[in-house]
Amino acid sequence: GTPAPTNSPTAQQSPASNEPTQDALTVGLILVGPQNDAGWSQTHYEGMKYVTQKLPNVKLEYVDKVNPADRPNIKGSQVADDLIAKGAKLIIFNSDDFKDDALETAKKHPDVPVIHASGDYAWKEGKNYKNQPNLSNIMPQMEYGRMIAGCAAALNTQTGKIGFLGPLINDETRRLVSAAYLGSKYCWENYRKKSPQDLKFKVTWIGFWFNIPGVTLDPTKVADDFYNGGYDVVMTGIDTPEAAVQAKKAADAGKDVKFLHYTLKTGCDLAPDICIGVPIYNWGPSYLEAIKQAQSGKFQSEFVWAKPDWQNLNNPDTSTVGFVRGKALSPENNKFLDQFIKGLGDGTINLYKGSLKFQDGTDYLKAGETATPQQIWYMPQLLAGIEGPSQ
Amino acid sequence: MDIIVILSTAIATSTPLIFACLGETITERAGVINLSAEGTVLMGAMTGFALAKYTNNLLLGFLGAAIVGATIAAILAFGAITLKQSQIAIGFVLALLCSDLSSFLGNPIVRVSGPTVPSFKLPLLQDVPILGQLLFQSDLLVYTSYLLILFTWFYFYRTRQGLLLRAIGEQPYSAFARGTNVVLLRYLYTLLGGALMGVAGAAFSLDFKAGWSHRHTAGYGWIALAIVIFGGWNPLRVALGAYLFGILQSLASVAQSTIPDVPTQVFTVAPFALMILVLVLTSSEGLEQALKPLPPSVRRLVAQMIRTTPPAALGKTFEPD
Amino acid sequence: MKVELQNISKRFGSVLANDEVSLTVEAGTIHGLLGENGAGKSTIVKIISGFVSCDRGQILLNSQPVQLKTPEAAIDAGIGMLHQDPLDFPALSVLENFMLGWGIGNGQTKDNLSHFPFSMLLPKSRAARQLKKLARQFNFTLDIHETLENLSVGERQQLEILRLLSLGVQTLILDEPTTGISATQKEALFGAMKQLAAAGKSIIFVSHKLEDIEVLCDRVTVMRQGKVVGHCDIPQTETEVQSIAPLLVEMMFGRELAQPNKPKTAQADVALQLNHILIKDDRLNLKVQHLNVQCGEVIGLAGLEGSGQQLLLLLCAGLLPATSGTLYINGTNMTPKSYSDYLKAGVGLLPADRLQEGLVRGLSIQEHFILHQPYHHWFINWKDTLASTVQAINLFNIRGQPNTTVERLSGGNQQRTQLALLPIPLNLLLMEHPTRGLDIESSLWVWQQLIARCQTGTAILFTSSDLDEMMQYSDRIIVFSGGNISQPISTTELTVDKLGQMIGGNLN
Amino acid sequence: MSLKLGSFIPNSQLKLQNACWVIVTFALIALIIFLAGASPLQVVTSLWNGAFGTPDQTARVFATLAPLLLCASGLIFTFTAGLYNLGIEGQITVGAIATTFALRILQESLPASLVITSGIIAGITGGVAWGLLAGILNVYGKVNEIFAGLGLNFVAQGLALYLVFGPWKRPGIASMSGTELFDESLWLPTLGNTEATPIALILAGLGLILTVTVLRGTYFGLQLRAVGQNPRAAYILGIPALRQLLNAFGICGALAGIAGALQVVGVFHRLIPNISSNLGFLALLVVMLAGSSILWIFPISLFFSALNIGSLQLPLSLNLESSLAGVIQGTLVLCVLLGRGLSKQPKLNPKT
Ligand SMILES: Nc1ncnc2c1ncn2[C@@H]1O[C@H](COP(=O)(O)OP(=O)(O)OP(=O)(O)O)[C@@H](O)[C@H]1O
Ligand SMILES: Nc1ncnc2c1ncn2[C@@H]1O[C@H](COP(=O)(O)OP(=O)(O)OP(=O)(O)O)[C@@H](O)[C@H]1O
Ligand SMILES: [Mg+2]
Ligand SMILES: [Mg+2]
Repeated sequence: GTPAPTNSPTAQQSPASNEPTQDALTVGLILVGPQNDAGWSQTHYEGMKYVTQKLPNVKLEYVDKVNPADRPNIKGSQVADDLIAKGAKLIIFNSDDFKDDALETAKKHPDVPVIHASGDYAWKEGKNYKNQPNLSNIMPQMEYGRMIAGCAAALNTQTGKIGFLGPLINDETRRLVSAAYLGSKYCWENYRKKSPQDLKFKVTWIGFWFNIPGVTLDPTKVADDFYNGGYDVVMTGIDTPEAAVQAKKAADAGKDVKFLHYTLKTGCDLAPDICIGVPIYNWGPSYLEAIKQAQSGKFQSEFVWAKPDWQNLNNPDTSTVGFVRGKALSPENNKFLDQFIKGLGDGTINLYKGSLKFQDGTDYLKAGETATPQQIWYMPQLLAGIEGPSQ
Repeated sequence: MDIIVILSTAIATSTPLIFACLGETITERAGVINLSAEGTVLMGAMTGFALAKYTNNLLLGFLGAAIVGATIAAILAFGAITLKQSQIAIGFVLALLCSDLSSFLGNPIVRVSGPTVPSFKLPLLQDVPILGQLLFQSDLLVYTSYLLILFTWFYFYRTRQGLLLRAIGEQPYSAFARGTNVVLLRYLYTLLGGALMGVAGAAFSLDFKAGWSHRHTAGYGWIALAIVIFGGWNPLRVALGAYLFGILQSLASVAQSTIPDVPTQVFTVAPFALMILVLVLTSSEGLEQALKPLPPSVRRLVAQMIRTTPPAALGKTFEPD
Repeated sequence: MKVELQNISKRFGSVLANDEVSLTVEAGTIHGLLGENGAGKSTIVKIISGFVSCDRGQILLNSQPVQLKTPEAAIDAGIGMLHQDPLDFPALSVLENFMLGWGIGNGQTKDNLSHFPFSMLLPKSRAARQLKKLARQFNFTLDIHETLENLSVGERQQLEILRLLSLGVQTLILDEPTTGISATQKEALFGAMKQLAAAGKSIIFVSHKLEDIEVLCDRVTVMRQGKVVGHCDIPQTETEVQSIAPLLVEMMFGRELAQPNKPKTAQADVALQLNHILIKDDRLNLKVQHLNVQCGEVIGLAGLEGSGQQLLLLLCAGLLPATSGTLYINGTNMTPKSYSDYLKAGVGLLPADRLQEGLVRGLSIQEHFILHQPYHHWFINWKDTLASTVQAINLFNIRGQPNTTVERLSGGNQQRTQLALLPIPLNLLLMEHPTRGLDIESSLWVWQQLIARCQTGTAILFTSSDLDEMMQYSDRIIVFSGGNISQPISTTELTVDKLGQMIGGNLN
Repeated sequence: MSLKLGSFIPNSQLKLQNACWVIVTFALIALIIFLAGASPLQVVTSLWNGAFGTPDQTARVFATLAPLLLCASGLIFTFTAGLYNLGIEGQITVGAIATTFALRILQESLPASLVITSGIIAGITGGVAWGLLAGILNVYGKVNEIFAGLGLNFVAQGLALYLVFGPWKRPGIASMSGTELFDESLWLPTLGNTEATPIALILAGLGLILTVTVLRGTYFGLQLRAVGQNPRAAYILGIPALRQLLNAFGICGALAGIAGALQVVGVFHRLIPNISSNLGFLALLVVMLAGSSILWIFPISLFFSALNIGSLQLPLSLNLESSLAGVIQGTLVLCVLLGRGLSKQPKLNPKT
């Protein structure tokens, strides 16, 4: 296959055959959650598995659950030190929370390429650029995955009420929730032919990527509240599967509810019958690209905002963002979704186009205006029409 | 959103806490503090889930969790009752040890899907206006917890064995002098309480937070300990405390959209602040003074309802001879 | 029921509490058990009631050997005991206390209960009926719903006796039951015991008090240092009883005791002055219009336990604030001052409960002396304090080493330690039951020390339940009854009988 | 109670028995490891390599040792006063919050060394305040210190979360990764390129020495013991019992506050929600294990921090869950506590 097309000027097309001429390389992967979390961390782990399959001379060392709850008093940078001491020649941090650690590691080990999945320190045009030659950022354009998910949600809701189980509030999550809303609104108006006033789209933030009793809201409760409150479709942005688990319970109890999972392609498995779909990450191609560069000594600091392969959204070798459809999606709705994806891919549908307003009524985009990458990445507020706090 | 719906969710999802809190209440009423609640609930959740998954039998899952809970309690009982070591120290160590042990042993079953308690609406009762929707449209585990609350209360205050249970927590030497086998009963109730805490864990992993992951129920054990005190060792009030906690949690998510200016932490911290406040209010001398003017019979009733004096022998070792 | 003990021995660590004790209690008799402190009386009756298990020996009931390893077994066998320290449940109600223990074992109370599952339930109404009936029978008044902690010691003891009777015990053991109950209650109690004995029950009555033994018992066993010294029958007539008393004393202590004498010690200066004092407690309002205590004077505070004497002591010690009124010590107004100011003003308190209030378990004698020194430095000089501790230990004849922790001392030596800790000089010394739990010899020694202090001007206020002690050592006595207090009366104007009547409520 | 720190008389027989129990414990742990499908020997090597394999790791062991020693020293005061100060986690947290607060407002206006010093002093103040709060609830509110402490831990945690996610969040982001990093000039100087800061170690050492001196040699220490054994009797003896109880809470809070400050200026260089890193609870285990032998605090703390740091190697080299370290610590303390009880057994059942 071919590696992911990216919007980075340095991205190169190169043959994907396994070239034994390249040096053996140990990659140290630092995961914020458990390697088998059926979510975010597992997608990274599987992405690296993909790389080691493609490049047998690449060895993977990983440490999971690197977060202050699971490993108190351990910092990501310390784990990186240990991995480097064990021979890792390239380090990947997989969470937004590691931005300081990634920078610290890159500074402390200038000869070790450091990849921070999510984050913007390597983005020259971004707000937080740090001139660190061995630090890169990689992030798929999940906003499109979210738009598709939002559309699927709007196609399936009977009550016109969509719930979003949000993690914590930051630029990334605001971006993704807004994207989901844009997708929902579009499909609600254009395919369901209904008035946007009749669409309720509500986000409840639990405060972290997973539940910590006494610290975060309980996602189980939040999901229950959604389902009991008439939100018959809930999409989730957290790492843990409460939305699915509670949907299953509600469905078993006779409620007509459905859910959308997040991140991993097997996300529907918990309750296949009521699963609408899963927007998924596919880190493999981007990681493969970066690691090949490192092997050939050509690693450079870059900001990779990797695009989906619109021709074949779920192609594991080319598309960094995908959407796995669930059983609950009817053939008719499948057709609408195909239309929507096609439109996004060929540019006939551009949802980042004005006029759009923020929650507080100020302009996000004036009529006819198209969002810049910075406007998309740094989303200071949720969009008008979304219920739930922005800050 | 419909207030009944919020309340019914809050009540149902408080079920694991009900089990844990009642387990702790029974243990403490017998004079033993089981500070290991945090670890016990985690171990119960882990083993309950693993067993139910591999045997595909929910009952076995709950049974296994109960046995694990009782086993942990047995270690505490042996150390505290037989070896007469500090209950606090042993319980605390067990809390930390079992938390880590659950992560260590439960690693292979993280985030796999497993069986869950099916929902079951109680025939007839579910149709009672308001109450039906509030209480009787969940599952058997929830109904069991209602019965457990009532039974525990009845047992404490209306049966001979219950009177003995309170007696050994108040004055073990006096109870011994009246022919009670204090050591045996303390073992029994500590194990029973531990078993209930184990079941609480399974109630999480097989029902209300279905599944298992590292530190799956972290925090709830400490919360249960706090609620028991809030409840003044009275099963009804303890249950009320657990429900209140559930309702506050629900309110937190409701409040996020209705009053976004209030930080979420206010609601998550509120139960603890509330617990401390209640403790201060009810254990202070001022309360006694305030009750003074009431006629004695009323005063006794009120005092019993708001009393937060712990069982007199709570945490103390019993050394006859 | 006939109770026979054969060669019972029990060792606690290094103490042989019972050494080959044998005695027989015939059915239908009241058997006294007499002995100095620590003689082993409580231990032997605890063994009979299964509370403590013996190391060796045998117990026979109606000539059948029995194993009484637990209280349950003893209750089954029909033995009930009223313990020296009340073993009840202050947090529970009177009725609950009454029921607690019903239905344990195979005793007859179990049989007359209804069948399972109702036997699981608390038999509240039946218990209430039975309690009321028994209370009427013995002329006790008890509010069955009251929480026990609101009852006086005497009332709690009454309840316990009624409870034992409700269990249908055949043998009743009472370990020093007469402390803390009123004269009328005592009469009722003794009447009841005689009634029970007449009904064929055997009763074991443990006491220090010769008079009680003399009026109540048919036969008495005297113990000393864990051994039985002898038995004797109590004669029926008054004169014969008079003649047996010296014999019993000699058996208890191994010799006759010298009579104490107290020289006059009161001086002219006023050590303590109380004006219009009102003290409020949960259960009492105590009013003291006016009281002057001279330096060197000894004031006895008489009354039933809980009549307000302790409140007055705590007030004078600075441990309990008065609701209103003023208090002067050596002319200084101490009313608004704190406890530490009282200490500086030369006030000393000798609490009755030595290991709960007076001494700190786990700390050695030396450490107690260090804590007692007014210190001026940060650091402790262990060497110097050791020397002064050794001195004090020798002076007060404490059997212990400087590094002995106080809980390892015997009761008498704990009391000596407490006395040794009292600072010199002292203006006001407040004592609760200074000789409670001490044998007569130790009591004499303690009072010698106290009198010596009075001679240097220390005023003493003390409570005691022993009327003889009160008459012997006080200059004046104040009688407390239910929050009312009498005028201080000089002991020369009093007799023990008059004092007893006043304590019973007749203050004028 | 097994935790009377009162007796300083060395009891060699008891020590020997303790040693036996430690051996039994290790056998038990070896069994657990074996059952988990690994070789105990490999685990030991892996832990050792993880703790002392590289200078970085060794430095980390000592960086963890410092706050652990401080907390353990603080806990000795509260244990001596008869208190189970489970609220120590919250005291660390509030100390760290106070330090962060001081650093935030002073960093622009004062020279770095002064800012750090004020930060540490602020940490002490914060720790003392939180310790005294638990103390006041305990002494005047009659709230059991265990529950007051646990409750206040949650409140402190909530406060930290509120600040990290609210007023002190980084621009545009609220995340568990904490507040903005402080300028490098505000980081405690380290040994070489590692994370061990000599200042932290010196502070910890001073803390321990101070603790031992105060408890063994001063009137205050003796008074604290008396209060710990029996507050009522101590008061009647003339000791200001309530004040000394509050002092114990305050001193423990102060030492925990320093630990919190060090977590900010020496380790994380920012405030994170779990800034206490469970070090307070770990210190409780340390003190329980040490029992009455205060000086054992040092080797035990060292051992525990080595275990904690070394445990990172378990998943790396043996594919084992690193929570094994916690299992080892817990089992060790549990067995020693039970062992202490067992060795006392014969005395309780005198032979006839
Ligand atoms: N549980 C115990 N542990 C150790 N020693 C004990 C215990 N109980 C009693 N002793 C010791 O046994 C001896 C006998 O005590 P016992 O209580 O039987 O005396 P007593 O005759 O009842 O005295 P008193 O008149 O003071 O009640 C005393 O030396 C006492 O210290
Ligand atoms: N808790 C204890 N721990 C260790 N030894 C004790 C304890 N209690 C009592 N002893 C030992 O028992 C002995 C007897 O104590 P006890 O109080 O019974 O003496 P006693 O016979 O009542 O003497 P006294 O007449 O002085 O009161 C003491 O000397 C002491 O060595
Ligand atoms: Mg006695
Ligand atoms: Mg004695």
